[in-house]
Amino acid sequence: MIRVQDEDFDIGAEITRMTEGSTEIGGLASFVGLVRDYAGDEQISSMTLEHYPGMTEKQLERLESEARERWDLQDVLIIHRYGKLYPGDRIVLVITASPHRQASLESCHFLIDWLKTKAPFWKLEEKESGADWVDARETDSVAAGRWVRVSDT
Amino acid sequence: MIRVQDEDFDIGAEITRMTEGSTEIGGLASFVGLVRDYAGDEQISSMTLEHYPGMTEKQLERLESEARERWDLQDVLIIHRYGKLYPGDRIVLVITASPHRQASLESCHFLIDWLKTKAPFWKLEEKESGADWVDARETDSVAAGRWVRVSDT
Amino acid sequence: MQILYFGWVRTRVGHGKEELSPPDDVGTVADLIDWLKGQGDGYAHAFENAAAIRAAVNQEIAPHDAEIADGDEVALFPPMTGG
Amino acid sequence: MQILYFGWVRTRVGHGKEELSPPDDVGTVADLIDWLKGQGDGYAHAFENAAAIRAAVNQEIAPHDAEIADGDEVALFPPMTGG
Repeated sequence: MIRVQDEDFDIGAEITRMTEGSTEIGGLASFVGLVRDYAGDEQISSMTLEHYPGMTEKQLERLESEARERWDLQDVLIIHRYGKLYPGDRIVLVITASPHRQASLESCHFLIDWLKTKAPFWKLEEKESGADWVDARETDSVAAGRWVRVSDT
Repeated sequence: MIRVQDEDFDIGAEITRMTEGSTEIGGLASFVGLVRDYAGDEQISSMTLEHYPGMTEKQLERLESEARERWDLQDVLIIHRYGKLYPGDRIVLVITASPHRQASLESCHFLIDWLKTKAPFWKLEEKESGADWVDARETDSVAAGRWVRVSDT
Repeated sequence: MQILYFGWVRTRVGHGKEELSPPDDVGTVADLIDWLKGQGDGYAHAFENAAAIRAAVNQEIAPHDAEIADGDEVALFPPMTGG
Repeated sequence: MQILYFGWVRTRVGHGKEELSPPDDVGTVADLIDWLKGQGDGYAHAFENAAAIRAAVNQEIAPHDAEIADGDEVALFPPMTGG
């Protein structure tokens, strides 16, 4: 399941909802991304996430399908927030549940790596020196590239 | 922080405790292991975790130190239960928090892989056909071995 | 043709969305970027480095040589920074 | 010497802990396993395949050639299955 929203989310509630009553999940991996209070050497006061409504949902659904195709997963949840966020705020949540721990860990890592370069979000950081769009980082492309399968190239 | 206990744990509460008030955590990864209701083709009715009190705590502390040495981590939590558990019950929780997502994801994966082969726990499964000790799996040794550094060998 | 801008492309252009009718010889994303560059100072600034621009056609990631036609929704933006 | 057994080593031996005084020529974990094998049917069964046994000396993982002495806490068990 995917959700794109401006509201915050409750990680514990989401994990409980996903595991409650299930006796077949062996491993559940999750990742939460949060707003940090600095960028480089500069303090940031807020971060505004812009996104492409319509395309965002499609891309996240595509990522979920890709993960389900590659790994044996019982459940996938991706929540991505947009709008104005402050240091300490949660930005993104990925949870994957599988009978097997490696499948849950790898698929969670895969999803967050691909989100970085394939989810249509752009981040505007407000700092003392003004507002700056966050540049895509080379290291994120490299991390995402690790998951490209030879058959896809 | 490490905890060895027979009681259940609350993942949401642990994550909240770890992130509350922090504006420096960029990524928080977690893994929960649960009891599944089957082993091979057989239904299991319960799983009893035996451990080596004293050594268990030492080994988990060693694993935490090793993770903190290898990655830039703000916080680490390992909770491992012992005693009689039933399908759907939580067994183990690993949470790692870092300024950087890769560090949190990798260290969480590392800890759960090493726990499998380096934490002194043994599992007795009760099935229709009787009680059986769970064998260590070759795949777990391979997974743990991926994290051995050349300098350690 | 519906055109959308995001990130610094949007702030340089000055707005996020517009309906435009490029001339007939604008047949690809690359042609569109090239044509937009001549539409004013903001556009010139936004599209000065075409290689830095990513595109989606009808909400699907598309390369610069992707064909575009009347009625398409074309989005132009910097590399995505999700997660 | 305090000796502890876990997992199927414990269930085969029949108890989890005992105080033993092995003879002087038992100087390593391997010697101890070999000596225990002769202490009765349960022991013989538990230690029939020495290669399957893992050990800890004073709560630290130890190889079979690790030296042991009076006063040590020695644990013998199958490969660990944590997590």
